[in-house]
Amino acid sequence: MFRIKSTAIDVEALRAGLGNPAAGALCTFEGLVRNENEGHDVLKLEYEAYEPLAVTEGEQVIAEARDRFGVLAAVCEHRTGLLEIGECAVWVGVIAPHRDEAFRACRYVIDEIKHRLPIWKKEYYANGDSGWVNCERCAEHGKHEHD
Amino acid sequence: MFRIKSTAIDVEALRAGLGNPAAGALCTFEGLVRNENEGHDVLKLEYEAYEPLAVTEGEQVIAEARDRFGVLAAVCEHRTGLLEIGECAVWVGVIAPHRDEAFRACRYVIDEIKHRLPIWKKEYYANGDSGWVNCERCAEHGKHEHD
Amino acid sequence: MKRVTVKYFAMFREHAGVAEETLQLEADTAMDVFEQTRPRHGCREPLGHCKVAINDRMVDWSAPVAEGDTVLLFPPVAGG
Amino acid sequence: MKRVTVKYFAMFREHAGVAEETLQLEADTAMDVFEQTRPRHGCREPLGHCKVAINDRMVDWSAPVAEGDTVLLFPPVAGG
Repeated sequence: MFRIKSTAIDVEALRAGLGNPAAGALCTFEGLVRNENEGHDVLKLEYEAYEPLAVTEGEQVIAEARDRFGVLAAVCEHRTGLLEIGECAVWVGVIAPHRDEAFRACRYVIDEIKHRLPIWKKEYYANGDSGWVNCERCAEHGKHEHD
Repeated sequence: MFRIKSTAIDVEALRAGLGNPAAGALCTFEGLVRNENEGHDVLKLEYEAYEPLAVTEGEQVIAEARDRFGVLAAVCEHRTGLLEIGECAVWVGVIAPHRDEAFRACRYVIDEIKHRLPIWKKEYYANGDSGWVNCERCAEHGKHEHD
Repeated sequence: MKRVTVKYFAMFREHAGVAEETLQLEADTAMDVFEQTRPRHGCREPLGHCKVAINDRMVDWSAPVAEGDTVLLFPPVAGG
Repeated sequence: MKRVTVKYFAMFREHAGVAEETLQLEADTAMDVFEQTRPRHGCREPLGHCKVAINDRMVDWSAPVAEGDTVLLFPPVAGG
């Protein structure tokens, strides 16, 4: 299950939804808004998604994780809109009989989500500037495009 | 911080305790009691720990994780006593600026906890038998010692 | 010439000043649309860092563009 | 002969029927204590799968045992 949310991600509800008597391992990942990026003091973040394709591609990533690692369930929610420092921007949870598959599938989901989904992130800095964040795999070619 | 608990692990409180404005990633692992092990239907589990050394060694593992991966914080709690299917037997949470360190440190903590701490697990089966579970690294040499 | 609707996202939209526009383009492929609209989206990244969809389906840059298609130009993504 | 207190855990304790006992042993090392108490703890595993502590400190099997020491014999661990 993959979902885009414009309101706060309910981590406890997501975790509760992953109950399964065959599950011996739950691995979760939360992407949090932090107060610094590449030397800049960050005040808040804004996420923009093209929801129709983000959901299609997100569901595809979840299906791949289930197929490749044989996990019992995988869930991901991603925020849009303005987020404050400390807020949860993305949550991934995976249950499996054993921990190795749970860890690997969880890592797979967040890596693919970050690189494949049409989602963009704008940082607002303490000095009044703002800038779109480039993808990790592009980081060696271009840095922030400041407005 | 490592702790042995004889009552339910409060996952939400542990997660709330890991708030840090510099954290961009939170990786958690939960070991859950599952209803099956090596073909046996499991009804419940009993964990026994030798607490003085489990705590010393657990704190050591946490310190190693912080040193090796440079994470902001790592926390682990491990249960003792009787646990029902679905209950949390062990919880690990790691915060870091970026996800790679968070995942690797979380995995390191649970792997080391499982192999180094004086903690033992007894399974109670649907057929009335019970048996101590051997460590994973010993699994090729001996299976359950049924009473 | 083909009539193509182009949608811009994130930094592309901010540069273009519009979220979408319908253009007459001499374009056979998605890549042609991207290159011919560079002054609009202002991309300074290599093409390979960006993504493209036609009519809400992710496609390769070599995908053909037909009269009336909607081409979505995605700058480098950065979710999570 | 040395007076040594031996503590058994988990399956070792169940096999011995006691959690600890004080024994007179001809033992120089932790390994000697383990081997001489095999009939008590009943271990069928290779030594390397088990762990040992002396006076609440984890030690190697070659660690020396002194008069009055408490030796803790840990069967293969299985936390988590």
